[in-house]
Amino acid sequence: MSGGTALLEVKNLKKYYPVKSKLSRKLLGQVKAVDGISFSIQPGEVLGLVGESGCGKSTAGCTVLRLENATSGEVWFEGQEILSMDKRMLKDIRKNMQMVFQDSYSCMNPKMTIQEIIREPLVIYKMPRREQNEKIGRLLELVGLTREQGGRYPHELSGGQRQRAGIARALALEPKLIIADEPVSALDVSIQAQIINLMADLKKELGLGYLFIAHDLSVVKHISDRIAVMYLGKIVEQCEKKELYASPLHPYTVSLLNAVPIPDPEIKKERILLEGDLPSPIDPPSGCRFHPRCSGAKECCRISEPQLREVTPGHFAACHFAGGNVSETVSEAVSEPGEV
Amino acid sequence: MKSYFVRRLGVAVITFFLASILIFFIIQLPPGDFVTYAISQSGDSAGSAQVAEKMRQQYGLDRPVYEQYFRWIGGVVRGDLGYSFLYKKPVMELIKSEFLWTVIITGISFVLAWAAGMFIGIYSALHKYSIGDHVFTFLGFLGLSIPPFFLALILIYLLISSGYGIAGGLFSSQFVNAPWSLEKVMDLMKHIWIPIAAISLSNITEVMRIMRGSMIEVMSQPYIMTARAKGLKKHRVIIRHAVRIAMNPLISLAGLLAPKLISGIVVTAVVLNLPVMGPTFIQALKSQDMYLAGAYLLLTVILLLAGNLIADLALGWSDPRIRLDSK
Amino acid sequence: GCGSAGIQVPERTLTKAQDTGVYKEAPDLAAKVESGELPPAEERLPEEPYVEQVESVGTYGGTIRRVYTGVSDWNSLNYIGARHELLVYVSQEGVAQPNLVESWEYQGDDNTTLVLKLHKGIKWSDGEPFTVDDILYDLGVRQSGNVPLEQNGLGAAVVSDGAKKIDDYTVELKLKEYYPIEYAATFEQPYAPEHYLKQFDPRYDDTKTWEDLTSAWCSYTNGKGLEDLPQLSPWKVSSYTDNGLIVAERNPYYWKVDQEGNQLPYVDTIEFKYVASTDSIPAMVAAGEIDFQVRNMQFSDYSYYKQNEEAGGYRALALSSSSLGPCIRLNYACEDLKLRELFRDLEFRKALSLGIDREAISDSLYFGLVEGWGACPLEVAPSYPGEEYAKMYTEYDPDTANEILDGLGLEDTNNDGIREIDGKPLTIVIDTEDGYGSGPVKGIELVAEHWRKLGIDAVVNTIERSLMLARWQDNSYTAYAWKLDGAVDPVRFNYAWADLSAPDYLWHNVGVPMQAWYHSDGKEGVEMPRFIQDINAKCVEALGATDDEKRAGYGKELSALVAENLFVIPTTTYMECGVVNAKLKNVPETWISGNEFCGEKHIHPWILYYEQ
Amino acid sequence: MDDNYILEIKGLQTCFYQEDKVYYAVDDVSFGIRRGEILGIVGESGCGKSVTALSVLRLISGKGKIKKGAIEFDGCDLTQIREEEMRKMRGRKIAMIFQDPMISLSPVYTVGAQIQEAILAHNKIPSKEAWRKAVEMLEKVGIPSPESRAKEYPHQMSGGMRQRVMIAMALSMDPKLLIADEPTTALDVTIQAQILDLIMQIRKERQMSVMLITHDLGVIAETADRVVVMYAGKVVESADVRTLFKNPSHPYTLGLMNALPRLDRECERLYTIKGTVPSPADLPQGCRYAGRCPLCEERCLKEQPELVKVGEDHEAACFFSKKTAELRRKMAAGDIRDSSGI
Amino acid sequence: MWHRFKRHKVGMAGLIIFTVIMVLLVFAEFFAPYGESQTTRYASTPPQSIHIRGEDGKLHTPFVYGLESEFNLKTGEMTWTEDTSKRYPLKLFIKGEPYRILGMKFDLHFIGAEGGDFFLFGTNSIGQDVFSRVLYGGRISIIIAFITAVITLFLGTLAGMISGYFQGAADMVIQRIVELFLIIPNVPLGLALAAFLPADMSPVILMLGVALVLSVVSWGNVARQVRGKTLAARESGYVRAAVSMGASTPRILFRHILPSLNSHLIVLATLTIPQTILAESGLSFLGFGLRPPMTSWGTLLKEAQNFRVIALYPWIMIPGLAIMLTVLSLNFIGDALRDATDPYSRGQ
Ligand SMILES: Nc1ncnc2c1ncn2[C@@H]1O[C@H](COP(=O)(O)OP(=O)(O)OP(=O)(O)O)[C@@H](O)[C@H]1O
Ligand SMILES: Nc1ncnc2c1ncn2[C@@H]1O[C@H](COP(=O)(O)OP(=O)(O)OP(=O)(O)O)[C@@H](O)[C@H]1O
Ligand SMILES: [Mg+2]
Ligand SMILES: [Mg+2]
Ligand code: NI
Repeated sequence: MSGGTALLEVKNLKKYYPVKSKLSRKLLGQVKAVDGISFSIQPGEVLGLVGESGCGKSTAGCTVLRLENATSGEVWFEGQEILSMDKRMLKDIRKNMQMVFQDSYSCMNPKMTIQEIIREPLVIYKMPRREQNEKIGRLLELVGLTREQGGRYPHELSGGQRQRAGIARALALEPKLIIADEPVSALDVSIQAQIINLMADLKKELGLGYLFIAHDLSVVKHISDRIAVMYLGKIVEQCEKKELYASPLHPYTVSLLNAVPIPDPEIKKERILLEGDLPSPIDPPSGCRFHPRCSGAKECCRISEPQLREVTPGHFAACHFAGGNVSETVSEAVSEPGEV
Repeated sequence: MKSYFVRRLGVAVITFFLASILIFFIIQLPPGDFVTYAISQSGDSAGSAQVAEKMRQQYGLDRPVYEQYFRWIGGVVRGDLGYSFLYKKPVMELIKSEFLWTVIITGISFVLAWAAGMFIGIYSALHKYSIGDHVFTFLGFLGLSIPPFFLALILIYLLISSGYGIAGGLFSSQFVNAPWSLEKVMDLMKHIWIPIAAISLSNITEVMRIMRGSMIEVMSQPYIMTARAKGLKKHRVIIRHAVRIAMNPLISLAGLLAPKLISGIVVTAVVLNLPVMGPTFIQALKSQDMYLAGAYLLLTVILLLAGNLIADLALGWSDPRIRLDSK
Repeated sequence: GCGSAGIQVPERTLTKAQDTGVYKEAPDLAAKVESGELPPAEERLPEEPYVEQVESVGTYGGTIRRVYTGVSDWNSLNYIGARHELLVYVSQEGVAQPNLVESWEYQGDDNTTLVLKLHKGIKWSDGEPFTVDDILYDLGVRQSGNVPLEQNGLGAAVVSDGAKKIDDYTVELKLKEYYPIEYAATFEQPYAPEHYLKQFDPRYDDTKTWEDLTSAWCSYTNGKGLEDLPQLSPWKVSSYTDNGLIVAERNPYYWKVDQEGNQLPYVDTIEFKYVASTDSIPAMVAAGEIDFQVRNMQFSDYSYYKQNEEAGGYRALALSSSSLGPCIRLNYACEDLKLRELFRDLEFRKALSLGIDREAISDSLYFGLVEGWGACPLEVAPSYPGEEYAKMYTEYDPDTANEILDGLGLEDTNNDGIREIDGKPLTIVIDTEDGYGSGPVKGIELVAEHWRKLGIDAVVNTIERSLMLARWQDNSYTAYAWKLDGAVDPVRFNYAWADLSAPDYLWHNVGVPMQAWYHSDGKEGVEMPRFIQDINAKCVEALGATDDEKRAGYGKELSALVAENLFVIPTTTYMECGVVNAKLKNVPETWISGNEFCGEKHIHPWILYYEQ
Repeated sequence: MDDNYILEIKGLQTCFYQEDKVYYAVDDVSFGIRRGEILGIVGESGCGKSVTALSVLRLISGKGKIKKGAIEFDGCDLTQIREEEMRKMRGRKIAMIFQDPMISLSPVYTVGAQIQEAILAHNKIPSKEAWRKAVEMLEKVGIPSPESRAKEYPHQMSGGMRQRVMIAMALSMDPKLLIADEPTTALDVTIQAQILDLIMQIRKERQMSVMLITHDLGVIAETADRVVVMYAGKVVESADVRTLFKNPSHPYTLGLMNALPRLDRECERLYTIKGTVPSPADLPQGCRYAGRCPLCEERCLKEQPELVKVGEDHEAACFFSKKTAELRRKMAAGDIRDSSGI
Repeated sequence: MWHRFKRHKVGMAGLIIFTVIMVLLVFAEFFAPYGESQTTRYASTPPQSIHIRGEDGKLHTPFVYGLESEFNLKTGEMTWTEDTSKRYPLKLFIKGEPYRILGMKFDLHFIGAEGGDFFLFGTNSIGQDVFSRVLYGGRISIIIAFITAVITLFLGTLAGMISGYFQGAADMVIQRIVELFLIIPNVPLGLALAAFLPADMSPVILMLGVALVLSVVSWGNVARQVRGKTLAARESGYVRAAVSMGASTPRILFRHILPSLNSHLIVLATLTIPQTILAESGLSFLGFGLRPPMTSWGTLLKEAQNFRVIALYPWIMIPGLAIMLTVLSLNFIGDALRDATDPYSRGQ
């Protein structure tokens, strides 16, 4: 990975939540929500971050923005380390790094109109009033909202419109990086398409970098340049988009790809269902964290934890069997969707 | 759970001591002391300063304030609430039976008020904006602007003018000192409903309003729909699923109710002549009978702290999310 | 009889029995005699019991139900006769009459030796004889200072160790100065059951402490100890609960009989029900739960009582009081020197008095039943100085009042409706209590309102009585309102009408600084205004007079001085109200009520009986 | 009535009253579910899918009301029977899984107790036995160590598990018809796959009919036998699942299908349907889709198209259903990026 | 917001009633026929009836008759008879008792009986006009209630928000302080203050003092509730969003968290006001509080709280009705305000 020129560089980021029993305040353990992840985003690049619910994607996003205090690690934004920065400087950084939140509804103050919500960052960074109005007008237009809609309250908009407003807010300060936390997961397909298109357009027009978080690989596919797959607090695979869809190396990626329903009744594919739920991040499985759910797990998987390694150039995976010795079942499964 | 309890108890103990200092300080604030009171009461030809000095010595009122405090709190810790100057007997002995009656009367009143309040609240929520709902809301706010003792007074007036012939109190005088018997119980019944009615009537409003709001909120929750979709009987849906959860805000309110057990009845008790702690407390304050007043206030504090603790525990019991929420 | 405002006051004097016949007694006592629990009546009664001349001879039985307002309301017991028996009585004219003390005699040039002779054969309620030892014991303990007992009255007047027991019924007391015997006719009880108290006395039993003795004696409170403490009164407390019911039962040894030889009292028991506030009394009256009560009743309820007489089965009483309605007492030693000077100016006091619309007070609060009255004794009193004093400065004349105030240079310079003194608003804060000492607060509010019309910023400060005392003690008050006791015998109530009390006697008229001045012969404190000095001087003279005639003469002069100098700013006469069960007999139509005559005791409750 | 159908909805109209306005959330909807069939209902958010489902169970709350129409279930009209009978129907005959598993379970009872309660509401069996059955059901829906899990509260479970509890609860009463209202919308793809698999499996085991509501055509394609497409309170198309995907006859269906990002196909931009669903409070006079439709013509703005047969077991409510096929071809060629393109 | 408020019918009714009450109270001097504590010679008269038909059977402009009282010694009844020989016509804008506003003297009153007395609500035991006192007393009560509500809500909200937002040590300290304030017993506090404060304090200071004392004992409760709400709001998405944009803490507290509290605060305010009005009477009962000539609804109601009033002079209880009317209208306004500020109810 390249050094100083990266827009965002995350090194070995960890975020543990202490778990205390509410009544006794006794430390029960730690949720290792993010357990040592590293990635980087170049200017104008989109990194898709996918993974099951609860694997730590949002936490990673928040920690990068210092909305949560990281347990350890480094986050470099344009050559400046964020995590150790003092509050005043942080404000300047935040101007360049904005977030679109997972739940567009709850992240907007229900008592403010859309315009006021978009105005908020402009006020914080003390833009003159007149310019504010102008800017809001432009932003609304940019994300495809009318002035009239701007005067409404969040609950008076549809989910898609709200999500657009959220994007407008994030764009208000002309940031260089947007962290989009599952911006479409809760939306209808039709609206989902609008948002993805919008974000792709903005990327092209404004040269934004994105960290695009999602749990659905089919969604990420349309916008990302590179994709990182997370499982239980760790990145298990990371590579160029095409590469990932063509030849996923980690069995988890494979099952993730497999789980996406294909809107064509003619294709009746054999499902490899993941058994069970995501294990508890308080007490992650030993060895490879995926091994209890992995159909190709071997003895070694239970004992030693695979490191993220560059299996083929630019393609990183954390599986003992990635690369040369991928197990049979896995490769079979991979070939399925490719046939169509 | 256990350690939480111990911790809370620890904090409560510290609060208790701080409160005791505060209480002692406030009781001591008015100029003069019990002796001043005793003298002011002894008619127009009063005792001499010499007697006053003697009395102060006897009661330890001539000591520095902090010393008086430590003597008092030391006693309290050992379970001795001190000595009432006015009644010339240990405070403990004095308030025992009054405390019992206080708790009985207000306890019953609160139970009734809460039962009625909850019932009306549930009714109002289920029949939102119906005539019944409006009527109850209106009456509720009326209740809010009439203090309970005024209600008691009006009640007594109505009773007397209709010839009921009971002017308050808990017993007719022939039964006051009589041993318990069926007649005495009957006599008690004839009297006790009056304060209970007055106190409960004026306590219904709050419960009713909270219950209504809470019920309306809960009734629109999806799990109520789930319960109905299961084919449960209507009353079962309402009671087991809706009320059970809607009661939650009332539980914290109930925590604050404990001190009200004593304080909620003070003025009503004066008007209705009840053998409860309130009037004694007022009397103790006025006469600067500080240990008696202090004991009363300490009791209130203990009830407040205990009430809050129990309410928190009850909240944990009633809503399992609170118990194990790791956030 | 004598009367004031057309009110009949009955005379009740005691005469000794002429012949000792066979006594009759209450059935319950008779039963006890039968069973041997009690000795027969002849043995219980003195050889020559007092005979009470009753209007109608009664029958035994029944209960008188009353209320009391808590432990500090011990006079409630006293006033009905469930505690304390007086050494002597005073008549309506303030003349002493024998009771426990059969006769008395002053000896020596300055009348400082008092020989008391007790009525022979009186027994305590436990059957022990009452002797002079009981008096000596009381005085001894009282003066030892070991037990916090009031040091006033006879107890304070006697020189310690100056008492000489002549025989069981005769004692010779050495007095510090002349002390008229009738002063002992109020609340105090300068005797105690020695035979009983000895067992708590550390001097007799070294396992006991003075605290034990105090609590058994319970001089300040009528606590549980009263159940055991022997009494000489017609009824004796038999069961006591704090803030509950107090029951007093007939004293089997009570030493008075009616003209037919029936041992008194007629009524079996007295019950006192505790009320936390006097506000609950009207309901109880209407419900017929009170049989006889004057104490603790508010006159403002009179109309209500009267209208409900029939329903409640009682008779409502409107009684003239032996006190005058609340008077405003200005602080002549006020810390604010300007005000002090002003208060000491008779003209100013005149303006204040003329500015009160007394008729409005009477109409509003007393249904017109009281009249404007100067700082002057009642007509019935021997020391009544005459109509001109009774009516002095009591007409409502705001014009003259304003003129006087203008004349004093008290002008409303900033046109805010309030006169200024030295640039500051002329403010008089009147301390009152919402109880019985100040009379109805509404009355004071009326006075204040009337004064405000004169441009005086009068503020009514209603506070607890003990706070009033505290403010009085550190001289931070401006004025306070208090009823004027002793409108029948001002000399006896000289603490209110004059001020001779030492500064260590608390709660008296003119305040600590002037008392200190008076008693230090001008070395300390604040000088008394001339007119108070005159009043005091006159009072000293009156006190020295042993002859009734002379004393009345001095009393008149004293009263005249008080009235013309407006020692206090007077308002009206005063009324009390009460209720009495319609079936209770031997209750006079009306009488003069009040502390001076020990309240209800004045009509001798022990002769009341229920009509069968 | 066709005995093949377990449920037939005929001309259902459900309306809501707001202040003085009335609006129809479901407006003249008719369709049927055959025995043992999985019927998919698709449509954008707010188009009346849930209201239709709730109407079947007569659980419309608040100011809503079934205005017209018949709902025939196993030979009896659910709109006509008494509430008590309806209550007995619920759960026992028709069970429902709600949209949001996170909040559809009571937070204060253990999941076991909630299932047990459902069983006891319809069976007179000892509560011990009901508990045993509840545990059994949990096991059946694939919850590991069901004995101990049954004693847990909903908040102690993950979303997927809660949804499985909901299913277990619904199945515990052994209903003939299961209404699953967006059972997977709130879940992530891997768990979605699990749940759908579970439903299919159970359907097979018990010969149960399922009404599967979703807005995700992918889900429909993988699970449903037949599909009803709803738009703004109306059925716009209904067909066999294969027919529908092969030959969609309503432009809305087509739009939905195209808007879906697909793993198996490459495209630069996703197709979008412009605009949003009209608010049920002010619906257009003509075809409700007219404002967003690429085929919209004069007639569409004035007249409401009826649902007409366009093929074997295939109905659509569009005047230009023929043209749709043409449109589809154009789209597949990638000429059209969104619905405003024509 | 206003146009949404307007649509709330009951709320509008409440607002109108409240405005009328406020106007009456603010210009009490003008609307009241008598002075604040002015006494007349007519004690305990019942409300006077207004006539339009005279003894002569003819119609007149509204008028009242003079009153004559008589105390019947036999029955104990005070009877008031109308002296029908004289009619006193009711006039608007009539000269009467002079009063001062800002140092200037006026004597114009809204209504009065020409040449006679007019007691709309009767008089009290010392002959003060109940109607006038309701107006004067209401003004003071409302001022005290509003000051108290403002202080209570301000302190409580601030402390609660800080406590809930910062948590940790600040929370611990503030919560313990709050607990102590909750424990402060107001009865002995009132007694102590009664003793300490100078008796001739100026009315304004006294009023402020009363308000302060009432606030001191009630802000803790508000702080508690606000803290709870803040704890929840703090975790909400929009606060997070604001943080991510670099909003300052005060901005977050006042721009985001505060508005989310306002419907709750409105409820608290509507509850605080009646409670304060009644609590004030409790204080004056202890000797700390307003003294005549000042009066308040609390003290007026206190006067009414005895047996003889209920039995014989029920019109003395009218201040209670005034309290009720105000409280109800305020509550309706509060409801409407809550609906109007609640964006969810927009357009419904
Ligand atoms: N404040 C917190 N305290 C304790 N644990 C937390 C906290 N926030 C998140 N977690 C835990 O951290 C883990 C990761 O959560 P996170 O929200 O990052 O997941 P996610 O990948 O974004 O999932 P989703 O797709 O559902 O949004 C979860 O197990 C979650 O329970
Ligand atoms: N209780 C209700 N009161 C008023 N309107 C309602 C109510 N329930 C639903 N609606 C309205 O009815 C319409 C249809 O709602 P419905 O819940 O059926 O949509 P849906 O198709 O299930 O959407 P989603 O995919 O979001 O669940 C919506 O406009 C909704 O606002
Ligand atoms: Mg997330
Ligand atoms: Mg739905
Ligand atoms: Ni005489």
